[in-house]
Amino acid sequence: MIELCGVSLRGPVLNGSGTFDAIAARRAFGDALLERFPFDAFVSKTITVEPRQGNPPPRLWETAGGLINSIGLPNKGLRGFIDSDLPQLAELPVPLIVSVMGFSGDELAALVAAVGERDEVSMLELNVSCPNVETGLVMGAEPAETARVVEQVRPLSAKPLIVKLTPNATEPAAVAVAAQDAGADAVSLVNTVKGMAIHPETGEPWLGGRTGGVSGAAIRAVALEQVAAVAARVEIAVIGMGGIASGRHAADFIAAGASAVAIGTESFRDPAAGLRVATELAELSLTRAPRSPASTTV
Amino acid sequence: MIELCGVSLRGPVLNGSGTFDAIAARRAFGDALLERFPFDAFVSKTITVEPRQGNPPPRLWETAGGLINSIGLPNKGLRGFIDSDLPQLAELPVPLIVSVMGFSGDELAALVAAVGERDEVSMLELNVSCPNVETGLVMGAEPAETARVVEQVRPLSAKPLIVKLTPNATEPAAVAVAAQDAGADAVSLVNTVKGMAIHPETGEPWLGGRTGGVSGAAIRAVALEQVAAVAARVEIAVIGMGGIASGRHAADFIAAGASAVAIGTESFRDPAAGLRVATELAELSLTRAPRSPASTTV
Amino acid sequence: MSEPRTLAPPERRVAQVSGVERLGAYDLITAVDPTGPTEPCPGQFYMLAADDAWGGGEDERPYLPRAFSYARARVEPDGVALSFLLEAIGPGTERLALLAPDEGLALVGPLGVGFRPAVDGTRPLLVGGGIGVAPLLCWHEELPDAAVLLGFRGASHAQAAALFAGEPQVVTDDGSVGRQALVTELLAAELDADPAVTVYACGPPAMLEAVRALCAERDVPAQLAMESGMACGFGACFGCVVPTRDGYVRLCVDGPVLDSSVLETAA
Amino acid sequence: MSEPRTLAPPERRVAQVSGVERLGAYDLITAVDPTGPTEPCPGQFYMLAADDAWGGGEDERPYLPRAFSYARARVEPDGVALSFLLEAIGPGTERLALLAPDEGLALVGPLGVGFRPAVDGTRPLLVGGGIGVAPLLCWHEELPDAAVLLGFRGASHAQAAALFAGEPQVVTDDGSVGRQALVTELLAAELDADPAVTVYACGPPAMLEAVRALCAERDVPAQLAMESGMACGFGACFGCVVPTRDGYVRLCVDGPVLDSSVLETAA
Ligand SMILES: Cc1cc2nc3c(=O)[nH]c(=O)nc-3n(C[C@H](O)[C@H](O)[C@H](O)COP(=O)(O)OP(=O)(O)OC[C@H]3O[C@@H](n4cnc5c(N)ncnc54)[C@H](O)[C@@H]3O)c2cc1C
Ligand SMILES: Cc1cc2nc3c(=O)[nH]c(=O)nc-3n(C[C@H](O)[C@H](O)[C@H](O)COP(=O)(O)OP(=O)(O)OC[C@H]3O[C@@H](n4cnc5c(N)ncnc54)[C@H](O)[C@@H]3O)c2cc1C
Ligand SMILES: Cc1cc2nc3c(=O)[nH]c(=O)nc-3n(C[C@H](O)[C@H](O)[C@H](O)COP(=O)(O)O)c2cc1C
Ligand SMILES: Cc1cc2nc3c(=O)[nH]c(=O)nc-3n(C[C@H](O)[C@H](O)[C@H](O)COP(=O)(O)O)c2cc1C
Ligand code: FES
Ligand code: FES
Repeated sequence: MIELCGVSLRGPVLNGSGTFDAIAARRAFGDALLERFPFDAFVSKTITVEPRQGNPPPRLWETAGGLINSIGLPNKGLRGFIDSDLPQLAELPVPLIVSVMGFSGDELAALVAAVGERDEVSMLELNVSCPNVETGLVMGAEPAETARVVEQVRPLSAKPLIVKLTPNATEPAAVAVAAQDAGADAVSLVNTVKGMAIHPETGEPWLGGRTGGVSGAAIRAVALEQVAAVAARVEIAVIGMGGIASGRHAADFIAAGASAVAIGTESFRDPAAGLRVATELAELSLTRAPRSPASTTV
Repeated sequence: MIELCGVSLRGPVLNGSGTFDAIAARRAFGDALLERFPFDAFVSKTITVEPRQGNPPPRLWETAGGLINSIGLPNKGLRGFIDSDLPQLAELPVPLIVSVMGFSGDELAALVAAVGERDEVSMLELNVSCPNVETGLVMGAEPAETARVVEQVRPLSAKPLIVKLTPNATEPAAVAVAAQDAGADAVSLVNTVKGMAIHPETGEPWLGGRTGGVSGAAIRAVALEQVAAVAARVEIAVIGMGGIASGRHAADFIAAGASAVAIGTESFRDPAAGLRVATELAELSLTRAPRSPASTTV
Repeated sequence: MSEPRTLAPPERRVAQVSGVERLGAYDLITAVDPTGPTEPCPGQFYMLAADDAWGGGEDERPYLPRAFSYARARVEPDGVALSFLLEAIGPGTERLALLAPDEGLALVGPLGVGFRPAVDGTRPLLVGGGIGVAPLLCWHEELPDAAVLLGFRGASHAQAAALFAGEPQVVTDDGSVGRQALVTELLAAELDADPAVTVYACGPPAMLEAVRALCAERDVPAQLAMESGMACGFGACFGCVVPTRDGYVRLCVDGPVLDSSVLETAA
Repeated sequence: MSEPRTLAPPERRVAQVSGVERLGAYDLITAVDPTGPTEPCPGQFYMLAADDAWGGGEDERPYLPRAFSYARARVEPDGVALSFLLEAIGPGTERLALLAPDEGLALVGPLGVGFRPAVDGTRPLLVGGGIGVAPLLCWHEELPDAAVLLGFRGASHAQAAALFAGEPQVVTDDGSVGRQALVTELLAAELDADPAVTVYACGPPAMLEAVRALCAERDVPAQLAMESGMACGFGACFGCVVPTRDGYVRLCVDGPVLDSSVLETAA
């Protein structure tokens, strides 16, 4: 068991928001998914106040050891999420973290207030880092912007608040410090790294959304550096992610100062990646002692 | 032939600074290197005023489709470069671009003045983007800082001035605009993306310099996005690089707005990569028309 | 709701390649899946990757697994022998085409929803174009009396027709096998002769659009096994959407077989 | 300056694997290089990569080529047959160990500077540890009378000793072949008996440091074939430096064979 922001988790392996749809996965895998649920806490796909269709296809491009996505945050909107998704997510065997994103401080506030009062929800994650929607960059790339929104939403819920950082910033550690000082309980990083692909035949952007975000093994070293830089500057918990695909990768992020880790793209290669990483990490922990006090056993 | 900042080049394929040592390569390959020289212009490794030993080893770490380096700009210093390297570089069959970096505006000025007056030198590249040396981040990540140093050195040489941008900035396009407005003749990007690796046994940073810069295929999509964003904002020539390994990659950067491209890490896999890219690009150009006016034939 | 969907184990597992057969332009790869379900539904697919050296091809790819309809499933003593028909068109399919017996084939599946039964009072009609014949093979085993119409680029591709029992009608773009015609011309003739059919089609996008239009004109029900770029195959990435009358749907969980009536028209 | 350095063609080329031989813990891979120089200098190395599927192993590696001393070079009708002795310890060497005859082996080389002639008035003495025996093989062919001292972990590794002509002295860490001893113990005994030698050594860092110290104490000249992580192999990346009395030197252009007198002491 570990404790993350006061919430007990059976282990330190989460999913990255938007990289595992537990409801769809249950259609594909049935209840076996719940019996062997791959994560120690489940992070929902980011929701917004209004429903969104997302970006036009194509939405994916494979790179060397990575994936560019330009999904565009399709979701049912706040009401649809609460009415139809939340009851199903409540059936998962692990605590639920809901990721929210607003196009203004007020929208974020509405989301935090509405989601934060639900008993099914253990924590909230503020996505201020999505590179696909313009506001993401503005809010999450500047310390002052981040501080402003976190201060605005902090009083609206007693639940732990995680701020998800974008890697597309000159100094993510400064943004993390701003989030901490404004009352965040944890930061998670990295979101996807801005990227682009050109259509092999036309020379035009391949992705329907023109640009997208790179994830997977290709960004692991970049993520690790940012996690280390952030962890060196903040006291709050750091949730590390970016290309983690093995227990050793998870151990590397923990050595860099993360208290927990999240699996994103690797789940696309193996839906049980979370479980595998947790098992490998547990084996490694016997040999390599964790250095981060936040990750100690309770 | 193409024209880059008024200098005629036999083609658009350069090397990335610090990724090809023509003097050492000539020791390994002999004069065959000159007969089949892989680049259309040669960019020197970045030099500084004082000689530097560089970072302690290990200096390299391989990632998924990429390489992290923490070389630390070893070089003979301005005097050593002019006395012992320049005469040898002058024997190369292509124009010479000298990359310089200073730890202050005054150091940069000294370098630009001294190198800029040499007839052997066709252009200068200001490295304000090296992630391994602290000043790099400060100068190249902020538009105002970049403007300040470019304004300071611009009057000191009539030679074309290329400003090399770092990808580790919230908005590289804003830095590019600042460089252009301060008098730069071109921008080149990207330099390496900050990254880190953990020693598998100790949990400590692997690299002697603790962090390093990621290059190679892993960063291509990221570089392409930044090149497109920069090219959309500036009028001056853009030299694109980051993971280019084939003519199609080069064509992608040109489609994104680059006037020329540079090969870095791919030369480590094949010393003739520059030639191969040029040949493949020429074949492709017959089918895919270049869209960037700056890259037109003279 | 009784969808034709066999559940998949929630994890990647490794099957052992037992056979590799070259069929003109295609390869038929068979691997024994030790622990997966024995009865996938025709039209379902698996996400495949070579267990070793999945990478280092063109552009340092592949990295993600690739989607393949299963073409055959046979229960054997040590598992289900799954066969996939594949066309090597890029780094992923090229690596798979290099698989040799005893190598590991990593897979997740079966995934998605397969072909639904024919509408009452209609006879099934199978229409395949190129590599799109793959999912029709196992579906034809369940509907041995169904007529089969196949179109290929030329003789090398048309060798895949030999995998079908009975006498499929075959046409080619170059006339090297059968008539020189599009498979949709065969379909139009069949529909004109007797429109009381349920059409099952799989093939390139232009062919599927033509099938959709032909069927829509005549109010003939059609089920189309479609393709789109996929990263995960189980609804995780939202990458594989196609536009429908109800908005974007994820082809990997709501398809790959879609009822043609839900599709938007090309126009 | 007549360095033992055969120039390399300035490009990557593809040799064809002609032989793959398992030698206990090691593999001996032979490939025919169609256009490279026929006479590399012992101690020089090549940068190698599998021409296909160089990637997709552990951590989605390898990506860069790997450095290998050549162990043998034989002129054949269609090129030079180059042999490399390799130990699979990570994704790069594992992929190379999977090479099968007729596959392509991409290479750049020969690179670096090889072993220099023995100092006048001394006899050559070859000292190898583990996989470090590789460059000593071709050097021994040029110095057939030189004594050879080899150390291995155990019997499986010691099979590589059979590649040497004559009677090399072999010791192992576990005593399974020869005495249970370190090869440096053999060296110390030889030096005590007759210090008029030039030592040529290749092996793990700790062994090389012990060789250096033993020779330094006795003023015996020693040439050490060293290793360090390399990205390019031809001086381009500045990644492979080792500390010497003259500062950092790039092992790929100034080595891999260094005169032990230039090395800094471990302390
Ligand atoms: C449900 C389903 C079932 C399928 N069944 C079969 C089958 O039975 N047999 C079969 O042979 N195929 C089948 N396919 C298609 C198969 O999945 C693709 O052919 C395969 O994914 C191609 O991978 P590749 O690496 O070989 O080619 P890629 O290089 O991935 O090229 C495939 C196409 O993707 C695009 N593309 C090119 N580069 C990239 C990139 N970097 N990132 C993203 N897209 C790119 C281009 O449009 C290209 O034509 C099926 C697909 C689906 C969705
Ligand atoms: C001049 C020279 C000659 C050589 N000759 C031979 C020879 O004849 N035969 C032979 O078998 N070997 C030889 N080697 C060693 C050989 O090059 C290495 O064993 C090989 O590069 C290992 O690659 P790998 O991918 O298998 O292992 P890697 O995973 O690269 O591991 C090798 C070592 O590198 C470090 N490492 C681990 N992960 C990484 C990473 N991601 N990035 C960077 N470093 C990492 C660790 O210290 C590890 O022990 C020679 C090396 C040199 C420099
Ligand atoms: C297809 C896809 C969709 C994503 N959607 C979201 C999202 O809705 N909200 C969010 O905060 N992050 C989203 N992410 C980012 C991931 O949560 C994660 O931060 C990133 O992918 C890096 O981790 P990875 O390399 O392990 O995938 C998405 C990533 C991918 C690949
Ligand atoms: C080993 C190494 C050393 C480098 N040294 C320098 C340097 O001295 N100056 C500089 O401006 N860029 C330097 N770079 C950055 C490259 O010039 C280039 O911008 C970067 O590697 C991206 O291109 P690539 O992915 O093709 O390698 C170096 C890169 C590498 C890999
Ligand atoms: S392929 Fe990922 S959602 Fe369909
Ligand atoms: S390996 Fe690149 S300089 Fe030596």
